[in-house]
Amino acid sequence: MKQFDKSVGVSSSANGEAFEVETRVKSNDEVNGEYRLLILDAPQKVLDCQPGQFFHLLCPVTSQNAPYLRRPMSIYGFYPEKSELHFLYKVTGEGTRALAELLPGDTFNVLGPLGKGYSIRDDWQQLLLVARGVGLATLAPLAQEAQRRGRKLTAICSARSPEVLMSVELFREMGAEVITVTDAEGSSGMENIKAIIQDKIGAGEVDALYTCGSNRMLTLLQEIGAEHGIPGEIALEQQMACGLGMCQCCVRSFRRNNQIVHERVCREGPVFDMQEAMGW
Amino acid sequence: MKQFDKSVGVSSSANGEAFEVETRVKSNDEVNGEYRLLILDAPQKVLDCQPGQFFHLLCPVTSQNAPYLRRPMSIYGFYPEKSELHFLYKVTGEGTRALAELLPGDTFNVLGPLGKGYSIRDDWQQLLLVARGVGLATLAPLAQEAQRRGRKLTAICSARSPEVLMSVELFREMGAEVITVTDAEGSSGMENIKAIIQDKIGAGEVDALYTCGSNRMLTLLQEIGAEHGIPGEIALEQQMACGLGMCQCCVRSFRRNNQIVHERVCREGPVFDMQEAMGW
Amino acid sequence: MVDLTTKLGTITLKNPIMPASGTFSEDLAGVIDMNALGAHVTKTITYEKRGGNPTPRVCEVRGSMLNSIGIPSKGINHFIQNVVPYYRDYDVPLVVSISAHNADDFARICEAITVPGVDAIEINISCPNIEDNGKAFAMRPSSTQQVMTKLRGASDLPLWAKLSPNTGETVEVALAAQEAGADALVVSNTLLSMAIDIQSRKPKLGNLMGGLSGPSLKPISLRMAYQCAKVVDIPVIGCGGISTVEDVVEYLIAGASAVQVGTATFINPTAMPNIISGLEAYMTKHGIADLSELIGSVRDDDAADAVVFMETAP
Amino acid sequence: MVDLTTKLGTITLKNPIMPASGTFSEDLAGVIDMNALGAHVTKTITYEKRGGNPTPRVCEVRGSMLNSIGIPSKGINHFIQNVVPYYRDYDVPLVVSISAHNADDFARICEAITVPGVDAIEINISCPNIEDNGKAFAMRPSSTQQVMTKLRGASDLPLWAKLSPNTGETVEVALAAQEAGADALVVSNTLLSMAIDIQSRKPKLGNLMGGLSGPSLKPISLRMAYQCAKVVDIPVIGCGGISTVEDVVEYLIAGASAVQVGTATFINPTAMPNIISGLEAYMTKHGIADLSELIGSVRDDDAADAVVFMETAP
Ligand SMILES: Cc1cc2nc3c(=O)[nH]c(=O)nc-3n(C[C@H](O)[C@H](O)[C@H](O)COP(=O)(O)OP(=O)(O)OC[C@H]3O[C@@H](n4cnc5c(N)ncnc54)[C@H](O)[C@@H]3O)c2cc1C
Ligand SMILES: Cc1cc2nc3c(=O)[nH]c(=O)nc-3n(C[C@H](O)[C@H](O)[C@H](O)COP(=O)(O)OP(=O)(O)OC[C@H]3O[C@@H](n4cnc5c(N)ncnc54)[C@H](O)[C@@H]3O)c2cc1C
Ligand SMILES: Cc1cc2nc3c(=O)[nH]c(=O)nc-3n(C[C@H](O)[C@H](O)[C@H](O)COP(=O)(O)O)c2cc1C
Ligand SMILES: Cc1cc2nc3c(=O)[nH]c(=O)nc-3n(C[C@H](O)[C@H](O)[C@H](O)COP(=O)(O)O)c2cc1C
Ligand code: FES
Ligand code: FES
Repeated sequence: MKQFDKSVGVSSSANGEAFEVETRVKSNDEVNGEYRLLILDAPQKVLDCQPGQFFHLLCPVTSQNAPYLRRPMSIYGFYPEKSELHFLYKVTGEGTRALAELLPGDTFNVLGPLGKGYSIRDDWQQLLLVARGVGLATLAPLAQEAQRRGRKLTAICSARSPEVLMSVELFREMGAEVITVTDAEGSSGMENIKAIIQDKIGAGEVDALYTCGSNRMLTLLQEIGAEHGIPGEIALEQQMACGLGMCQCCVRSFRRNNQIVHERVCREGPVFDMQEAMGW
Repeated sequence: MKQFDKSVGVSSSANGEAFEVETRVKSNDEVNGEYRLLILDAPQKVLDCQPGQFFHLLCPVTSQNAPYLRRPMSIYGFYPEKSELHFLYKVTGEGTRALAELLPGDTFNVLGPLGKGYSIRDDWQQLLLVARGVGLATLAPLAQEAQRRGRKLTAICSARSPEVLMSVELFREMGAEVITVTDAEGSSGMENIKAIIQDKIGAGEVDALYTCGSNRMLTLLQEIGAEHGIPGEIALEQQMACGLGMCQCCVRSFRRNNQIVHERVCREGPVFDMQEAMGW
Repeated sequence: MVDLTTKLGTITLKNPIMPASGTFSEDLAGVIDMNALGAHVTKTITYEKRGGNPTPRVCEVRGSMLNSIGIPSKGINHFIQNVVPYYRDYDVPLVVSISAHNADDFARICEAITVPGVDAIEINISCPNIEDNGKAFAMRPSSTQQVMTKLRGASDLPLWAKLSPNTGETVEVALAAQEAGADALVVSNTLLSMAIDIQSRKPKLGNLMGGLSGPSLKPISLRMAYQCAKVVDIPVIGCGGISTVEDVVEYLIAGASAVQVGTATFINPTAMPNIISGLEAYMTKHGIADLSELIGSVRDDDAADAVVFMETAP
Repeated sequence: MVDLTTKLGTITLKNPIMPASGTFSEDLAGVIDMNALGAHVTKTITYEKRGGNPTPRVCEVRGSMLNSIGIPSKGINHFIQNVVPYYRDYDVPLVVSISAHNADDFARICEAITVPGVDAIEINISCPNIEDNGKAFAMRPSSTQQVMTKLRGASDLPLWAKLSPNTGETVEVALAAQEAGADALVVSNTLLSMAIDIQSRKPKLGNLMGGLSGPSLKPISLRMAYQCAKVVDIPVIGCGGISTVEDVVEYLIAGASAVQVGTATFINPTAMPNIISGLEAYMTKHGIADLSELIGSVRDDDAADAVVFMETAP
């Protein structure tokens, strides 16, 4: 008979086990006009995370907002030494509006860590990531991990304008080279980003590509990756209910061995092989 | 064509018009272990009330409590001069638990004043009321009105024990004679209350009887009233949805002209003729 | 200026918002401007006097309510003498809801209520509280067709058939009602439900079961309104769980030409006038000049894969 | 000590709490102790491999959710080789949910799944996402009887028929299932619903319509569980909107012998174990030694006039 040894407390949360835990809000402040940073005091057992994993958040019910399902959020930072778990989020709908109402001291129920994060293969010494908007939230912990493992990282950070560029300092602190591109400066177009990446590749400075989210970026990186034989990974999003792999609502299509397969973003993902991912 | 003149602001809320208004919580404190007093800062237009009328309260939705329908509450006090509206309530279920969470400064939506209150006929010079528990909330404004009109009032206040007797001071301030009876002292039985009332009647000190709520008290007062030919009124309770007379959920049965009729507690009541009211 | 008028066959409403039968009466005039409404719809009446169901007649369930009011009715004469004249003073079409136990009785009241001052008749063939165990004509296409045909012969006024969610044959019932001459469909009435007080172990309604209304009903009756609007040519009037402007817009997009607001009025008696002004503001903000730009505009041919990626959001 | 065991025909569960099909899988073992549950109920499978519906497959509605997952299935062979053995390691009965498009296919998978390790078969004749326009066998007594009769011949395992709320004939369908040899009824599946995104005007589900589950469904399926328990002799398993101990007690009082917890597990993956310990605490507190003191104890003969007067409250 299978034994349930959760109570023993030796299980690592990055090993496929997840926990539903109450955390306490330390702060929940605006980062710039559009994003907020939520810092939680969280139990150690949920702080053994991989970059790219996510938590499923039980947003509070208030008189203004009554979200029902949990909301998936990438781990923006996990700091076992400070018992801290960070999320960077954009207020868009009912759930994130409710999140924005959380005050320091409030208790807050989270489920995680969940999913499969980014991998950094031994031969991937020079990493390049492209991030925009809350995509930064997903990719930030990768920079930390790269630093921990002594890999070189280049981060292309994109935003509407220089003022709303986020996390540039964070990436620099992690020892990354940061290249910023913005709509306002006309530097964030796909053509320019392509040129930047191809320069880097030409200089032999890219072993793997990372990104998350957008279709256009996926197409661009797939193209570049295929052309130069450079592998990569992408984190995808999909509507979720359970977040654990039970309900099968979060599937996306992937090309693998000349077949189209469906995989669950919450379980087989959210990080997938860049070339297998399909546009939508 | 009918004209809607609510905006003119001359309408009196005791004339059958009711208002859905936002109020502000001034305080919401425990009175004794079981009851709370809610004091609202309310607009003048809802403060033209009759004793025995009620408001229909939109209890807040919190993460702990999600009441849906409004909750009816008797007016415990209305003070146009201070813009105050008072409710005395007992925390019993989801709605009143949510009420108890209201903090000073919160906005709070109320609908009222509603229903038909107690009447004090010109020849009712000496009034006697019997109240227990939150029944006090319903009957307290009657004392104020009696004082305003210079009538003599005797209040029999019943409770489990002397410690939880409420509003005795309030009644005394309104010039009422207060007789207290409690379970703990063994004085709150129907027989004793009957004896007290019959003494008063014997002394020619009772022109009308008032009470609210309980079946046993109704039966007792109906009996005494019939025996001595003394009229009376009772405030009744019933589950409510609209509070305005539209849904017909709040009916009770009454004996009138040898027929049984149904009347709406929210519209024809909550105050009814004592002899017409039927036990349940 | 946006145009809020909507046409329901021969009747034009100044706006698409009207009360749902049983959640509205003259009493509301004490709180709102009755002239603001698109139509007045009265509580279902029967020919004879009727008492209604035992109390308690309502209870609360998570975020919604149940009722087993039944149809207490003072009878048609009282209604014609007292209620119809009351509404004549307003510049708003009067819709009278009627019910009966069989087709003949239905025809009798339908004919009797065809009087000046009444602009349309709503046929309540869907009340879960009047028939045995919640059964109603609108549960089957055959019984719907039978009773609606009788009614069609009994009055020249527009007949609105009010459908029931207590059926697996929404589309068939809608078609049967249209076939038999209904001028519009009201979609829908309440859904048979139950709640038990676990302390006393008694059902929370005196009548044991009752109808679910309020927000919980919305996805169900919205689905029905959509299904009906797809198959019939007569106007569909959406009803169920509407409490905000967004709810109204959702029903219009699904294919409803107008909507009825029920339980929301119990929570906020000013709900209907607020929704009317809110709808005007919504249309202005989104550059929608006319309700017809909304009605039936659902993009049901390309629904799949609509997830918006945060990262590409502006 | 209270006794939480409950008997469903020949199967005895250590407690009345089990997951609802489609809301549970091996993945939950990463969060809860799977041995705590009364039974394990797997996602509906079909004989052949199937893809499921287009995304988005879920959306949120006020306080509840819709899904149009459909039945993506890796086929019966994969299931027998990989899933059945997985559950054999637990000391908990395994209930396998199956579906098919017609009675013959249903019988085929029913026979094929009658293998060691499977303790009961749940017959999903009520999925609103697999048939055209949400139609399902359990919408009519005749189709229920026909398919259940076929299935009865195909397996000796206990057969649990899962009913649908998308019908006006709950009682008739329940009787038909019993007549045809069902060993228990699961009441009920999701209710066909819809939601539209008013910005994009697209249905929120890729499949346009889907099933309502969660708290909004509770009063409806509770009513069905009550109706069924009144008329059948086989056990009724309540399902719909259960998320608290109080919900479970309400279903038991209504007549259910056990319950299934679905959507609540999405909100709180620890919901089921929490409910089990909470139920034990509830029974201890209220001096209820045995579930049989609750099951079917509804006082439906004297429901009327239950208002408690505040003033007489202690
Ligand atoms: C693995 C993963 C990681 C994510 N990480 C972040 C992050 O770090 N920061 C951040 O701001 N956002 C992130 N998102 C997106 C975030 O989940 C949505 O913005 C959020 O759920 C929106 O909820 P809402 O109620 O505010 O918006 P609404 O639009 O009202 O949401 C309605 C429903 O749609 C779902 N939904 C809406 N947008 C998305 C989306 N893009 N992906 C999945 N479901 C969605 C919601 O969960 C909810 O169920 C992530 C999504 C996924 C899948
Ligand atoms: C005209 C009137 C005046 C009242 N005045 C007062 C007052 O001044 N102070 C006070 O403490 N209570 C008063 N009550 C009772 C008060 O309305 C209920 O205690 C309250 O509604 C309970 O709500 P709940 O959610 O806390 O309890 P729950 O028991 O969870 O309520 C469930 C449902 O039952 C209804 N309900 C429960 N008890 C009653 C009741 N006794 N009468 C009517 N509906 C009820 C609720 O409104 C709600 O819809 C009055 C009732 C009426 C009808
Ligand atoms: C208290 C109450 C009484 C009702 N009475 C009637 C009625 O007499 N006739 C009728 O056709 N519908 C009646 N209904 C149903 C409503 O008209 C409406 O169809 C239903 O409540 C769904 O709309 P809602 O969710 O906006 O309330 C009643 C509903 C409630 C809540
Ligand atoms: C995402 C999801 C998938 C479901 N899949 C199935 C299924 O495959 N087979 C089935 O019989 N019921 C399925 N159901 C219905 C549930 O088993 C259950 O009957 C329903 O959700 C009501 O219970 P709840 O309100 O507790 O969720 C599914 C429900 C959900 C939410
Ligand atoms: S969210 Fe349920 S399987 Fe992914
Ligand atoms: S509460 Fe609606 S009529 Fe009294």
